[in-house]
Amino acid sequence: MLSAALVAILVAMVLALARAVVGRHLYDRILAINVFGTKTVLFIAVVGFLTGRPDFLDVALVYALINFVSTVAVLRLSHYREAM
Amino acid sequence: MIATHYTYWIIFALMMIGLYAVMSHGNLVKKLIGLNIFQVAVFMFFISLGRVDGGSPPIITEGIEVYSHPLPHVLILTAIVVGVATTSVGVAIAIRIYEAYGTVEEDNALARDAAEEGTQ
Amino acid sequence: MTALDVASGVLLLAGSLFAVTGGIGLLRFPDFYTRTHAAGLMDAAGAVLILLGLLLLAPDLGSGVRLLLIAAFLLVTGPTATHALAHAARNDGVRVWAEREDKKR
Amino acid sequence: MSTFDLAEAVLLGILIVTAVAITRARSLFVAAMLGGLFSLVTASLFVLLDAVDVALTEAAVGAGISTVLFITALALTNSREATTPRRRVIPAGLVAVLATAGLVYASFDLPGVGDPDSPVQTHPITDTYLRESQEDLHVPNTVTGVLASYRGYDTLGEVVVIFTAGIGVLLLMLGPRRPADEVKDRAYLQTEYRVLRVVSKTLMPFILLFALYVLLHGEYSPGGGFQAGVIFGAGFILYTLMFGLAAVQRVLPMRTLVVLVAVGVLIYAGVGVATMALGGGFLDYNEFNPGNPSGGQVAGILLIEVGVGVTVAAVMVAMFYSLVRRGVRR
Repeated sequence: MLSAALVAILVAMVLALARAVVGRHLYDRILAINVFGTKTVLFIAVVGFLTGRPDFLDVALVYALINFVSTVAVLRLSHYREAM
Repeated sequence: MIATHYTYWIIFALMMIGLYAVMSHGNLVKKLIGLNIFQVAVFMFFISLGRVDGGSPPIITEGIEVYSHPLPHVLILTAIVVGVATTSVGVAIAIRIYEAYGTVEEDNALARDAAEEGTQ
Repeated sequence: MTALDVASGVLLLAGSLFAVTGGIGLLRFPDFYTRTHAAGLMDAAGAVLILLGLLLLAPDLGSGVRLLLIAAFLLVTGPTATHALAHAARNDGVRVWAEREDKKR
Repeated sequence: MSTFDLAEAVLLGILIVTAVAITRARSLFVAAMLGGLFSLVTASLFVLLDAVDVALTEAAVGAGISTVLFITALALTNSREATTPRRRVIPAGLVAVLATAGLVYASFDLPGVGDPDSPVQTHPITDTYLRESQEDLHVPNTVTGVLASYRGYDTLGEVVVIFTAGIGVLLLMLGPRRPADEVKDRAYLQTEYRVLRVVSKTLMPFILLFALYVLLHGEYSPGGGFQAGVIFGAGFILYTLMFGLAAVQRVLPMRTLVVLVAVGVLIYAGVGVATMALGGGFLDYNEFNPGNPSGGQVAGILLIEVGVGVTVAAVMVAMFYSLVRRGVRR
């Protein structure tokens, strides 16, 4: 089941990447990158369980935090002049 | 051959995509982004050298015998942080160039230099 | 195969389903706001289900706590980010999709 | 083909697509954002390649700090790029293709990825780092052990480079500040993005606490000074983004940061001097506890990791401050 979940996460990553590259609008790209970040968190958690080393979960935790920081940063700095 | 070496080839291709961005684009910020791609590809090359089949991350735990080599990890770990520090020096210089020339395009800045030399 | 394995397998599969459908929605929906819908809901649901599935397999307390923390962070940050994005897009004047426009093209 | 091989192949493919998209994007804003995605993918690859510590750093640096740096820079310069003239594309493309071909040809002499008989794995130092380190240091995370103890000199050099780069950015950005009237009043900030602000404020203590955990637990799990410093910096960047520079400067003024940049390096070098004063060599931590050398090692490693963390965090935050408060001289 873990392998199936890993494959599903990879498929979702590719779909999110396609949206990030195609874009259309800036916000579409930010959204896609946010989704991609969530998928990376899951990817690392699942890989950790597949290899039997839960040491990886710290890495996934950092991703969950940093992904939010970078989404907020891109969002705020796209209106930089009025932002700060 | 393909199964064991294709990782290297993709990493080399990434390096060269980064190099291409540095060489072909006139925009200084874009050059820095290209340089970043190149840098990350080099990091991946190092890490892939330390990898061993059936290995585990080099955090010693009971019951695990095979570990990947920690030395590339150490080198790259510090290199990543040094990399972002030096990149930010590059970014700061690009900002100063923009303030002085009104552009971050290499060609425009050089053309302005040439024009100023001509008038003197 | 114990009941725990079965339960975690079901959760993982459900999470995978959500993750993939969320991805398809992100790619196929016609405008930004509908895509927010796919990304915001499916992403959070898929992530939490997969993490719960992993939680049932957790070997020790430490990794269980970490998984719960990750799930909590994702559950808080994901919807917040999509909310803020939709808010910003609306302020920025991103148009809502209407079927008529689509047919004209 | 195992699931891992599949995952590796897919991620490498994603990297190529992203890299090409970055070079092709005319909007630098988009290029910087895709750069963030690029480093998320590389970080996942690092996990697959067993480098969890590196993945931790790359995630925080690549996806967090360098994306923020580039985007802040774009706000101060121009976010659109001129079209690349053909006279530059052809020679650059030619060089890139030829160099790739040369490198691929050279790679035939490399041992395959994961080959257990490669020179890297059979070198005697591998055994020193993986087995003997457990008797010398008693630090399960060999990456931290090698970084802080066996290669302590090297790491001191790296910290000094970061210190120098930080000072360089501060000096380059010394000039004009943004006038106060350009900064919108607090009332505006309070009404916009209320949800985002509340969530950021709630997350802030968790980020800082987690940075501390990464710093102090780095001997037993992935982590250490570099990673902790970067996570700490990302936390302050988040706070600055949501509450403005004035608010964050009340907690951590620029003047304190400049001092902290130096304090970290001094802690590191000071540990070296202290071990010399105790009669050992420079950075010879055994001297801290001659009766129990590995206890001394653990203490020494922790001390210098704190030094590294202080410098890295201070440099990251100081660089961000100086870019944000930069005024445009036009």
